[in-house]
Order: sequence, then structure tokens, then C-alpha cells
Amino acid sequence: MSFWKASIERDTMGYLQFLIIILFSPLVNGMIKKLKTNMQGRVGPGVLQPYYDLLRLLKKDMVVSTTTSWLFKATPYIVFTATATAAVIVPVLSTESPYSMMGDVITLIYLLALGRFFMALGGLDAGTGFGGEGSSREMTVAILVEPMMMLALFTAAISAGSTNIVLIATVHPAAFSPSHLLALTAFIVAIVAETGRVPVDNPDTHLELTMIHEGMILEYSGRYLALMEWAHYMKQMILFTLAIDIFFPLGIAQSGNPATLAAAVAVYAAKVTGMTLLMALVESSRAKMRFFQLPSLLGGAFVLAFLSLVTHIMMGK
Amino acid sequence: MKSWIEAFSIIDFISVGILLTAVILNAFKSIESYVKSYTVNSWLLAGLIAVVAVLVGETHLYIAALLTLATKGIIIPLFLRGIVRRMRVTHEIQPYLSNSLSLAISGVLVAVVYASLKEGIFITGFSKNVLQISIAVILISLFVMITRKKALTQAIGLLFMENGLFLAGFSLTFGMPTMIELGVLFDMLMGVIILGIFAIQIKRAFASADLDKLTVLKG
Amino acid sequence: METEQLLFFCIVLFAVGALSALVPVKTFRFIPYLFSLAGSLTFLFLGLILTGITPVSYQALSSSSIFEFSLRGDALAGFFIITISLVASAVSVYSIGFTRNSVYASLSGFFINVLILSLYAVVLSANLFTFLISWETMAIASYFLVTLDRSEEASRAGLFYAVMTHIGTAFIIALFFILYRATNRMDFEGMKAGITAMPTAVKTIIFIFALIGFGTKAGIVPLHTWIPRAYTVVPPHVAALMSGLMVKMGIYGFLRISFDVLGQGPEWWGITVISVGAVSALLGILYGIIENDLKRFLAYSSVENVGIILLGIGASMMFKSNGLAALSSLALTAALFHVLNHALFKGVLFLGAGSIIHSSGTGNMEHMGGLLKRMPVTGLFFLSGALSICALPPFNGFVSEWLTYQALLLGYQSPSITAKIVSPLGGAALALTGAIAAAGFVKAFGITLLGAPRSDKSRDAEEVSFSMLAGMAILAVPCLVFGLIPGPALSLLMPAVYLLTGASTTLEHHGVLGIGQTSAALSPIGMLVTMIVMMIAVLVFIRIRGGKRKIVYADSWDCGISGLTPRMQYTATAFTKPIRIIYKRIYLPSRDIKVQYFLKPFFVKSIRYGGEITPFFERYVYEPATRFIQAVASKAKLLQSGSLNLYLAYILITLILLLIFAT
Amino acid sequence: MRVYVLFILIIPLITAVVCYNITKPRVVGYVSLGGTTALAVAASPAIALSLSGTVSALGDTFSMDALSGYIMALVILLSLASAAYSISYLEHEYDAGLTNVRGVRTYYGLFHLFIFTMLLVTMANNLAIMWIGIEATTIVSALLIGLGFHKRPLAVEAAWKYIILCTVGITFALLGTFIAYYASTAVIGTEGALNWTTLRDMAHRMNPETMKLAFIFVLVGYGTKAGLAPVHNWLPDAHSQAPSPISALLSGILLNTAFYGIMRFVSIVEPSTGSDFTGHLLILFGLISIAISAIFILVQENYKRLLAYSSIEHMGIISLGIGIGGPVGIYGALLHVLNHALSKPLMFFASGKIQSRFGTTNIANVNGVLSSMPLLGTLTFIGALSLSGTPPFNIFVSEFTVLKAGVDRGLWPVVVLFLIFVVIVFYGVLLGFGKMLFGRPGDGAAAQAEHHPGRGGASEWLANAVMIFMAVMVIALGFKVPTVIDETIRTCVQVLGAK
Repeated sequence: MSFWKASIERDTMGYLQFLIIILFSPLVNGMIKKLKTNMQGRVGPGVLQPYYDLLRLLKKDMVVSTTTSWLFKATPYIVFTATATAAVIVPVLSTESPYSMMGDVITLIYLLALGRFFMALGGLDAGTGFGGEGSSREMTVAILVEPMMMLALFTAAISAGSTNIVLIATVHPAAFSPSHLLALTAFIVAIVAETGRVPVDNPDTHLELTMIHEGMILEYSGRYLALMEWAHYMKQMILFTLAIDIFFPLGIAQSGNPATLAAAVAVYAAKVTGMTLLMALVESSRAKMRFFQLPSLLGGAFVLAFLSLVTHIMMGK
Repeated sequence: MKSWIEAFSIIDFISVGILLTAVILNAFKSIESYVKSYTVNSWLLAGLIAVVAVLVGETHLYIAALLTLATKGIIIPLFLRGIVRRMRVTHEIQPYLSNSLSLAISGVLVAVVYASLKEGIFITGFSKNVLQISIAVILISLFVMITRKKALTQAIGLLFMENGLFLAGFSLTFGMPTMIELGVLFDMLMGVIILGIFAIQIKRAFASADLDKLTVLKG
Repeated sequence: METEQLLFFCIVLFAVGALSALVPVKTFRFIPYLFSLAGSLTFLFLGLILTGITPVSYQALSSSSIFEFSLRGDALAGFFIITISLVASAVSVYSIGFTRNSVYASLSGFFINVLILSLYAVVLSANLFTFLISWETMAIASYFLVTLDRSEEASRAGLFYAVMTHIGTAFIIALFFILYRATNRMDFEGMKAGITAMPTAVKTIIFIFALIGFGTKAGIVPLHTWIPRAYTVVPPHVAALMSGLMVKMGIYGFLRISFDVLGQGPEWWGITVISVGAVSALLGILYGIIENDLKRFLAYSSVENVGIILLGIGASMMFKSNGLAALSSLALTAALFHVLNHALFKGVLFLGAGSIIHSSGTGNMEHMGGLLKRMPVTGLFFLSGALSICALPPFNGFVSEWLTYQALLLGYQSPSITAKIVSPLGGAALALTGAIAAAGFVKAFGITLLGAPRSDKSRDAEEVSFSMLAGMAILAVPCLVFGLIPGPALSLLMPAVYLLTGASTTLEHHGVLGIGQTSAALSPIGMLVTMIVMMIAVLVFIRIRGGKRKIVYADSWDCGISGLTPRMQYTATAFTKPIRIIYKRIYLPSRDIKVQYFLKPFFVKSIRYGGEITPFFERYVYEPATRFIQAVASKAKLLQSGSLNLYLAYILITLILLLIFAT
Repeated sequence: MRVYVLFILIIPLITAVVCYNITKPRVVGYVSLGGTTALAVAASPAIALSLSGTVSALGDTFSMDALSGYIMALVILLSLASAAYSISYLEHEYDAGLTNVRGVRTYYGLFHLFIFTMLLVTMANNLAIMWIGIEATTIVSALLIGLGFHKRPLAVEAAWKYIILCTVGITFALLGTFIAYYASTAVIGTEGALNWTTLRDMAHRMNPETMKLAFIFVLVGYGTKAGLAPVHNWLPDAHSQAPSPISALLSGILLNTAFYGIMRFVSIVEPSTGSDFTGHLLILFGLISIAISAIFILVQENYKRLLAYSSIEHMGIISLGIGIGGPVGIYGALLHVLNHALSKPLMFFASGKIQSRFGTTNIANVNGVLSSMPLLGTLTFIGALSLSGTPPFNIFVSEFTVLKAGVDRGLWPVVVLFLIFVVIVFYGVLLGFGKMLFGRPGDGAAAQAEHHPGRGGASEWLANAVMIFMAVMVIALGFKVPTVIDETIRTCVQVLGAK
């Protein structure tokens, strides 16, 4: 088994590409906000606004509930770390990623789940109704999303013969098929749900009846809140990148030489912008669903994923 | 003498008599008549043993005949009379089945016996009929025990069964070794006495000798 | 053979331990647990030896001129012995503190020794007689321990458990007899040798009986119903033994019969097992998540984990029957590793639950809360257990589930379409199960240990004694270690895998788990390093950008009303309400709301909300069956009506029937 | 001709007379125990010899082979246990005013007569004498049940049913014996024609049709006494109404002595009719017994009756074993005789204690025995599990052996039915005794326990010692059948002529 040996002779780009996600994820969120407001005919804040928010929050003192335990304070760091580690796994520009031997797509999903687990606990620790409500709904949504997302990924993994993201990314440009389209659609729905966007959740509200993500982090303030938000941004960008790597990785750099890398950067930026555009479109075209209508939406997505699996096995591609 | 007995097939006559005394139980209503019929039955049995003794000419059979006469023919009937007197039982016997029906059924029982004792089971022995009759007597008296409610009636039914048993014994084996007969007779005597005691106990405990009171223990 | 003396020594240790429990002196109550600890550790040594050497048969002892006891140790037995030893030693340590001033009779010490010894005996049994004796000894000891809490409920639960397991045993006896009749041998080796000529139909019967018989013990749906009842009443330290180990004996027996003895069967066996596993995992955790009794929830979760183990086993059988030995060994590795892991984290969870119940005085989550502040160490161990069982990295549960995923994904390599479709669906089921389990343990941990205490007893709960903490530590530490460095653990179970599948793959390589067929890789240790680096980086970054900021402590935000009370917190029932609504097809919930008014309809005095679900299998399978039997029996009572005449009639009728038909 | 063999019969008679004439209720118990011990001492050499060869006395009137010795050993063993247990039982009854001096004397007198009759059965070589013995057991034990020492209406009822049913049955048995006698006389003439030893040697020459008829009558007759369904009906009443030590004797050995008669006949009948005839009948009766008892155990509300039905079940299993036949089957049956003779008396002793504590035989009114009386509770727990045929207790081993015999002969229907019924029995037994043992003692029960404090006297210790000994045996036999017993049983198997 030659992961170790192979992973030594990688170029620095391979080692550092995860920084792109950590650094630019707020920007992506800003872009989505901007596009959304523009579509709704408003001006809205600048695309850099998330950075300002984060820096401002870092400088603030924190108000912590007396009810809470050490877990409340530990949670933001754990969430951030887990998400960042997930960011390390996913190849952004180059498939020459040394971290492919650290974990595969399943690991990535479970790292995100680790973050969610602690976020939910943090929501419960303050002992308020909102926190509990947020955690409860977040975990429920996860129950609906996770199998569907997994099945979509499985289809991809099966067609690529591996769950190793790098391998999938290297194999797939050749293989594009109906089953991929179905899986992709399912995966997009999964992203919408996971990143807490309309129609599943509304990121811009604190209306207690509707909020999910915001409910959990309601008690957080200062740098804790900053870390939580930042982790959220990263998660969003990770999922975008994952979708790109798995379903249309065409253009990702297969080797370390600068030219291909430059091309990869351009292609990647374009793809991400495409994703943000899609998100903005979805958010401004759809209305928020009632919570108990979600099963029909996500269940439908599950059916899509299943169909993609079946078609792949039947058509063999 | 022997020739005379065989000529008139005395044995068959006596055994048929024994069968009749058993069948007639189904028609009787009062305990006294039960006791009477039992007495007759026992005398016939003793007579039969005596006849067999004449035929075979074994001394211990004469003894057996006397013993039977003494115990079954005299002691037990007296004992029963005593109990009947002591218990002052109502003389009516309420059977579960009507007399005619039970008579019919006892007829069926006889048929079953004749049917089941096929040829080839008993080669020797002086009378196949006697055996069938004896088994019939046993079954009929069991049937009487089934249909009658009084404790004492059941005791008498048991005694009839034993007479039938004796009949079978002699028809099959010309009588068993004396010592064994003694043992058997002794056992049965004890049995009857204890049955009597219990009958009295039941009368005391349940204020009646009716068996349908004796259904507390169930399930 | 030196292991023979070792074995004998262990048995003596447990026997002495059991007898020492009969000393009715309260201060000596800890002695039996010392013996069981010593015995378990010695057995651990024995197990390590057995995984390394060729199978050993021990001197047989004759029971009568018909049967004999004989023991045999091979790699499979060795692996299970190691698993048992780990949990048993932890439980022994825990019990020292737990039973010090508990109300339980000193007999618990006796029966715990017997139970542990019988567990070892089961895996070491070499013939069916020995196996049955050990198997039922295990059942009896656990039956007594279930009823140890002398309540009516406990006595009923115990009866239910005993009868269920006895029915299972009846199936096992039947399948043993079929095997014996076919091979004319009573020892497993002989059966294995003689099985070759057996027609597939008979093999199938045996397989199905094994699935039912051992499945009853393992608690597969729908034979799981005894598990929640029993674990609700059983003392927690025993629950750790039962859920962690005794349930695994079902798995062991199934492996021994359907892998070791039967060899390989048609593909649909494997697919059946996969489906059963998926159903058990899903229904188990679905029924579990809505339970508010901590131990009951854990009980259901062990049904779920047995399901996960069966997913692995089924995949392995499927591959084996398709001749894919390497994949088969991979799947079985996943299953066995999950056996070990589940024993560890379910053990620590039950022991933790025991401590929580011990000091909060209730098993009901609705009366707990805020315990993490009051018992931080227990809380930490419980958290590690929860993380492991939710298969979250970097704990051991994640590794075994990751392997299971890989095995299921590789199902597409098997030729038949059914297998291609079923196995990824199994993966999806696993994902769903994982998500529900995560929600369940967020509830189990969050409602009990976080927030504000919901009862006075929980308010003044305090940390438990040292030996109890030590007991939990013995299990919690391996949970993390096996998660980070799975290599050693895998090398322990690899011989067993080789024994059963005839192939073995070294997955672990310089701390990297790699699947040869797919070059999918996982490096928990690397993950940990990354996490640490990230943690340091973010701390430094925050320190630089944000400088030092102070923390202001205040009440939670109360929307401006004057002060929150613990009763305003989210309750356990409310937490799972959405799930109850979404899966109402499965739960068939029924709710009743009693509202009292000052003045209808506006001024409400009080609202009582009572909701309950329909326990499907109890209501529509078990209860009707029991009612039917009872009804028939009470009808039959008329046979003994008490009338002497009737009895005499029986004699006459019997006689006449025999005269007519028999002559 | 060994005279000392006769002591075995004489000693109990003497003891009976002596006990009846002692007027001190506290002394008489120990005297009877002494008498029984003497009996044991006197009998041991005969038993020992019988295991190796035949021991005969009074010509060949009495003759003991291994089987007789085996059964006799059981009789004496249980008589010892029961005599030891009776002391505390009767003292309790006497103190509670349930009986008087006369009652106690009568009890012990009849007790030893009872033992005498059972010994007679085991020693008789002549089938008719064996019959006399069995009939005598009926009479004596009926007195023990009905008039033993308290004349309760229910006891009288039970005794009446017992004596009527068993005498009717036994009459048929005698008829069967006559027919067998006839068959043998047809072959060898009257000399010794009823002697088991002679019959065994020329069994194959007898007329099969006749022997079939004889066997049917004997089976129904002795079957009634042995409590085989569907002619078992006296058994639950008698066992539940008799004083506990007597219930123990009835269930532990009386049934076995009756079945002993059947065994003897089987080995006489088989050679002429072929083993299928007897085998199928016995298997049929066995299965019916197991089925009926299983059903009644399931819905039983009275724990002494429950034990009685369990006796029916176990007699059914023994009959099954003999019916299946072959060395393994008969071995299992005979081993089962021993196991049942250990477990059932243990349970009756224990239930006697429970009854005297709680003052009821109703399961519903007994609670938390394990909490209030740990030792007694544990003993009952062991006994109940053993009766329900659970490993690692003795009865499982013999049941399993019988099952194995069934499998060896490929009687799958029998095996399957047996497994099903055994599970039901397990359910029923635990339903009853689990309810009594576990759970907390209710106030009523606690009050009862206060009302009848356990007397710590010597008699109490004796009774406990007996029960503990039996419980230890129950567990020990579950793991290992001692070589001597193993040898004995295998000799018996040869005596019964299994090839």
C-alpha cells in the first residue's frame, strides 16, 4: 500500500489548497447575500461584509449563561476544528492532494456530523427553549438529509469504484451519465438543507418559530459566535467544493505545474460562482417551507438518489 | 358327576347368571337391591369355583371356593348392610342416564368385548365364553360406577368388578396358587372396609353421600 | 499444553469468587468482584494466546456415559474471550464501588461471577452438550440478575426474558439435533467435517433456525422485545455485561454455526441477514429515540448495533457465497471490530448511566439535567461513549462503521443485481441509523447532563466513587485508543476472520487504514494531528486578532420575562416530537390532552399532555399469541372438572379404544 | 436363600408398630427416623449385591436384580429424607393445633406401612405379589391422605377419588396379569408361571395376541396408578391434599413403583409382540401426559397442584424414554426416574415450608419468598428450574438423553412436540414460581410470616439440611452422573433387555 510513499512527493499547492476554503468561505457567503439582495431588487451589504462581522465579533467580550457547563465554551472550538479538518480532506484545485490518505468522503461527512453533534449540545446547554428547539430541528433535518446525501455519494463512489475523493475527481471527467444528474440534483437539495437555506431554513431570521441554525447559536456571542459562523461558512464552501469535485470535476489540476494550476483556479472560481448563483436563485425564488413539509421535499430527493443508484446499476454507467 | 356337569354345561349357565346379576344393576333403584344382587353374584361365583374344583379336582380350589363364599358371600354383604343402616342413605339412586339407555350401553359393551377377544388369543382353558363374560362384567360394573352418584353404589360397583376379575382368573388359570389368592382376597377385604370408612367420612364431611358434592377439587 | 493449567486456574478463580459471595458479611461484599477481576485478566491473557496459536482441544470430562464436556479454543474463541475480558474486568472494578451500599443482595456477586464464567464457557464449548449447558447457565444467571430488583415489574420482565430466551434455546437444540443426525457427531469440529454431503435444503433449515435461535439472544427485530423490558429493570453494571457481552454470544453462536460449521450457503442467506440487520438497526433506534428512560434507550440502541453488526456479517456471507474471499474477510473484519467496539462503548454508556441514576436517583431523563457540572468526570466518560456509538471520529465506533460502509459499497462487485442494489441500500440504512442515533444521543446527553437540573435530587447530585470512575475509564480509554490506532485491535481479530473466511487482509499500514480494492483510505491519527494543529492555529489567530477578552456571566436570555425556570427547558419528549410526527407510520402514536379551564374556552388552568406510541410487535404479535395459548388452556381445564364419574369414564373410554384399535 | 433380605421387610413393620404405640409427639418423629436409618443399614448389602447379580429369598418368591435394587435404593433414600422432614412438619402442625397426638401416631404408623408396601413391590419376584404390593400402597397411602392426621373434607374427597380410581385401575392390571399368567401356563404349565425370572427367559415363546391383550390391561391399570394421562385424574387432588412429606413420597417414588410394574411387563411382552407395539403405546401415553400437564401447568393457580401436574409431565417423559427404547432411551428414562425423585420431593418439602409460612397454597397470595426467606427461596428457585428442565440442573440431562434417543431413531414428530411442550412447561412453572419467589413480600404475607415464626429447633435444621443436600445433588447430577450410578443404570438397562 503506497499512500504514504506516494503522498511524500506532492507539491506545496497540494499541501496548502485547504487554506482556500478556510480563507474564502466568508467571501462566498457574502457573494450569495449580495446576489440574493440584487435579485430581490435591493442593494445589500458588500461581499466583504462577513469578514467585517467576524473581525468585529472577535474583538467583543462574551456573555455566557450561568446555566452552562464547560461544554458550552468548548463547543465553538470543536465545531471550528472539525469543519476545518473536513476542509483539509477535500481537494480544491489539485488532485495531487496528500490528504487523500487521511480520509475519504465518508470521513468528511462524519466530520461535519461531529460539528453538528456539538453544536446541538451547545444549543441545549443554556437550558432555554430556543436552543432546545434549534437542536431538535437540526438533528431532525439531519436525519432526513444524511441518508439521501450518502446514497447520492454512494452512486458516485460506486461508479468511480472508490470513496476516495481524489480518485473520484480523477475518474469522473470521463464518466458523465444520467445517474450522475439524478445524484447531483439530490446532492444540491442536500446542500440547501445542510447549509440551512430557504426553503429548509432561513439564515436571515431570528423569528423563533422558524429558525433552526440560529436557534442553536442564540446564546453565543463574541468570538464564540465568530467561530460558529465561520465554521458555518466553511461547511457551505466545503459542500460546494465536494459537489464540484464529485460531479463535474472537469478542469481540476491533475498535476502540480503552474499552468494547469492557474487554469484550475479560474475553473474553480467559475464553478463556485455558479453554485452561489444557484443558491441565490433558489433562495429568492422559493418560499420557506413549513417544517413538517420538509419530509416530502427531502424524501423526494431520496427517491432521486435511489433512482440514480438503480439507473447506474442497470445501465452500468 | 363331571360328565353331568359338562353335559349340561353348568359353567356357562352359572357365568351367564353372573353376567345377568351385573346387567340388572342398571335397572335397580335402591341400594338394598344392589347389595342383594351382589350377594347373589358372589354365591354364583363361589358355586362356579366349586364346580371348577370338581372338574379339576384340586384341593386348593375347594378352599378358594369356601374363602370366596365366606368373604364375598357373607362378610362383605353384612358389612355393607351395616353401613347402609348407619348412613341412613336415601334409597333413591339418581343415575346420570336413564335405565333403558344404560341397559343399551351395557349391551354395546358386551358386544365390544366379544369383538375384541378374537380367535387365537385363547387356545386352552375350559370356556372362552366365561372369559368374555367376566370381562363384560368388569366393564359393565365400571359403567355402573360411571353412571351412579352415590358413594356406596360406587363401592358396590367396585366389588362387582372384583367378582368379574375372579371369574376371569378362574376361567383362565384354574385358580392361582393359594397364597396369592389369600393375598388378593385380603387386599380386597381391606379395600372394601376402607371404602366403607370413607363413605361414612364423606357423609359426615359433606352432609350427604352424593358424589356430585365431591367436585371441589378441580382444574 | 500450558494453556490448560491457565484455563483451570481461571475457572477456579471464578468458582472461589462465586462462593466468596455467599459470605453474608456486608464489609466483604467487594471480594467476589476482586476474584472476577483477577479471573477476567487471566482470561485476557489466555485469549491473547489463543489468537496467536493453532486451535487447542482440552481434556474432555464425561458427564454420563452418553455425554461429555469438552472445551476447545480457537482464534474466534480467543477474540471473543478478549472482548469479554475487557468489559468483565471493567464491570468488576465498577461493581466494587457500585454495590458497596446498594440494596442488592450479596447474591449478585455470586451470579455475576457465574455469568462471566458462563460467557467464557460458551465461546470455549467444543460440543453441543457443553454449549447448551453453558448457554443456559448464562441465561439463568442473567434471569436471576434481571429480577434482582425485587419489584413486580422486574419479576414480569424476568419471566418474559426467560421465556423468550428459552424459545430461542429450543430452536438451537433443534438445529443441533439436525446437525447431529446428519453428521452423527456432537462436536463442532466433527459436524464441520461431516457437513459436506448435506443437501442445501437441510442447510437452509439449520441457517434459519440459527438466525431465530441466536437472533433471540442477540435481539434482532422482531425478537428483540425482551431487551428493553429486561434492561429497564436490571442493575446497570449487569446491563453492561448483558448488552455488551451476552447479546454478543448470539452473534458468536450464529458465526460458529453459519460460518464455521455450515461453511458457505446460497447468496440469499447473506442478503437475508443484511435485510434483517438493516431492519433491526432502523427499528431498534427508532423505537429507542423516543424513550425517556435512559437505560431503556440504551437497550434499544444495542438492538440497533446488533443490526449494524449483522449488516457486516450479511455482506461477508454474500461475498463468501460469490467467491469473493477478500471482500468477505473485509466485511467480517468490520463486523467483528464493531462487536468489540460496541462491547466497549455500550459498556461505558451503561456504567455511566448507572452512575447518573445512582446519584440523581431517577432513570427518567425528564427529571435530570445539569449533571455535567455536578459530575464532570462521569459526564466526560459518558460523552466519549456517546461519540463512539454515534460513530463520530476520532472514536472507535467510526472506524468499524467506516469499514462496514466500505464493505457494503464493494457489494457492487458481486455478480448478482440484487446484491448490487441491496448492499448500497444497506449503506443508506446505516447512514440513516447513524443520523437517528446521533439525534438520540444528543437528547440522551443534552437533556440529562446539560441545562438546568429538573429535580431536587439532580440538583444535589454529586460525583461517584473512585472505583466506579475507574471502571468507566477502563472502557472509555480503549474507545479512543482503538479509534486512533485501530491496527492492534484489528490484528487481534484477523486470525478469527481468517478462520471463518479463509482470507485475511492487512488493512492497517503505518497508522493508515487502506482498502486495497478501492484505495479508499482513513488515517485517524493523521486526523487527530490535523485537529490539534487547527486548534492551536485558531487559538493563536484569535489571540492575535481579538486580543484578550473577558467573559461576562449572566442568565440565559429569557425574552424579557422575569427569569427562566428549569421547567421552561426543552423536554426530552419535546425533543423527539418532530421524529415522532415524521415517522408516525411506524409509531402509530396516540395522544390524549386533558385541559382544565377556569373559564372555557380562553382561561386555561392546566393542560396535561399524554402521548404514547403503539408497540407494534407486542400488540400485534406477542399479546395475541399469549392470549390464544391462555384461552386454549383455560378451555382445557374443563377436562379436570372434579367429577369422579367423568374420571371413571376416561378409564373406560381409554380401555375400549385400546381394545378396539391396539389389539 | 438369604434370610437377612427379609429384614428389609420386617424392620418397617416393627417401626410402624412401635411408632403407633409411642404417645409423645416430640419423640415419635425421631424414633421413626431411627427406624428408617436401621432399614437403610439393613438394606444396603442386599442392594449392593443386587447390582452385581440376583438376590433371592424364600425360594424365588422374593428376588432382587439391579432394577429392583435401583428402585429400592430410591425408596429408602426418599423415606429417609421424608422421615427427617416429617419431624419438623408434624411438630409445626401439632403446635398450630392442626392435629393431635393420636393423629401424629397414626401418621407415623401408616408412614412406615407405606414404606413396607413399596419395598414389597420392589422385592417381589412374582408378578401377582408385586400387584398385591401396589394395591396395598393404594390402601395405605389413601389412609395417609384422607385420615392421616387431619380429617379435612377436601382431603377426604381427594382420598376417595384416589382409592376408587386406583382400585379400578389396579383391577385391570390384575386382569392383565391373569392373562399373562394364562399365556405363560400355555407354554410352561403352572409351575412358577408368574415368576418374573421364569417369564423373562421364555417370553419370546408366548402367544403375541394374548400378550398384547395383557399389556393393554396392565398399561391402563398401572398407568392409572403411575399417573399417565388420560387416566391421571386422581393425581393432582391427592398430591395437593396430602401432607407435604407424603406428597413427596407419592410423587417421588410411588409413581415410580407403579411404573416399575409397567417396565417389568414391557420386557416380558416385547420379545413376543415386537418392540413397536409396546413402544408406540408408551410413546402415545407419554406425549399425551406431557401435553395435558403442560396445558394445566400453564393455568394453575395452586402451587401444590402445579407440582402434581409437573409429576404427570415427568412420568410422561419416563414413559417416552421407555417407549423410544434402545439403550439410550431406557438409560435416559431410568436416569430421569432418579432426577425426578430428587427434584420433586425437594419442591414438595419447600412448598410445605412456604405453605406453613403463608398459610395458603394459592400462588396469588404468595409473594417475595426470596426476600423474606432467602435460603428457602433459593432452594425453591433451584428446584423450579430443575423441574422446568433447564440446564445446568439434573433433569435437563435425562430429558436431553431421551431426546437424543428420539433423534437417533429419527422420531422427529416426537422430538418436535416434546420441545414445544417443554417450552410451555418452562413458561408455566416460571409463571407460577417466579410470581412467588420474586417481587416484594406484601403486607399480608409479611404478617403471615410474623404469625408463623420459623422455629430454629433441631427439627428445623434437620429439614433444612435435607433440602440443601437434595439441592446440591440436583446441581451436581446436572454436571456429572457419578460412575456408580452410571454403572447401575446401565446394568438395569441390560436387565430390561435392551439390545
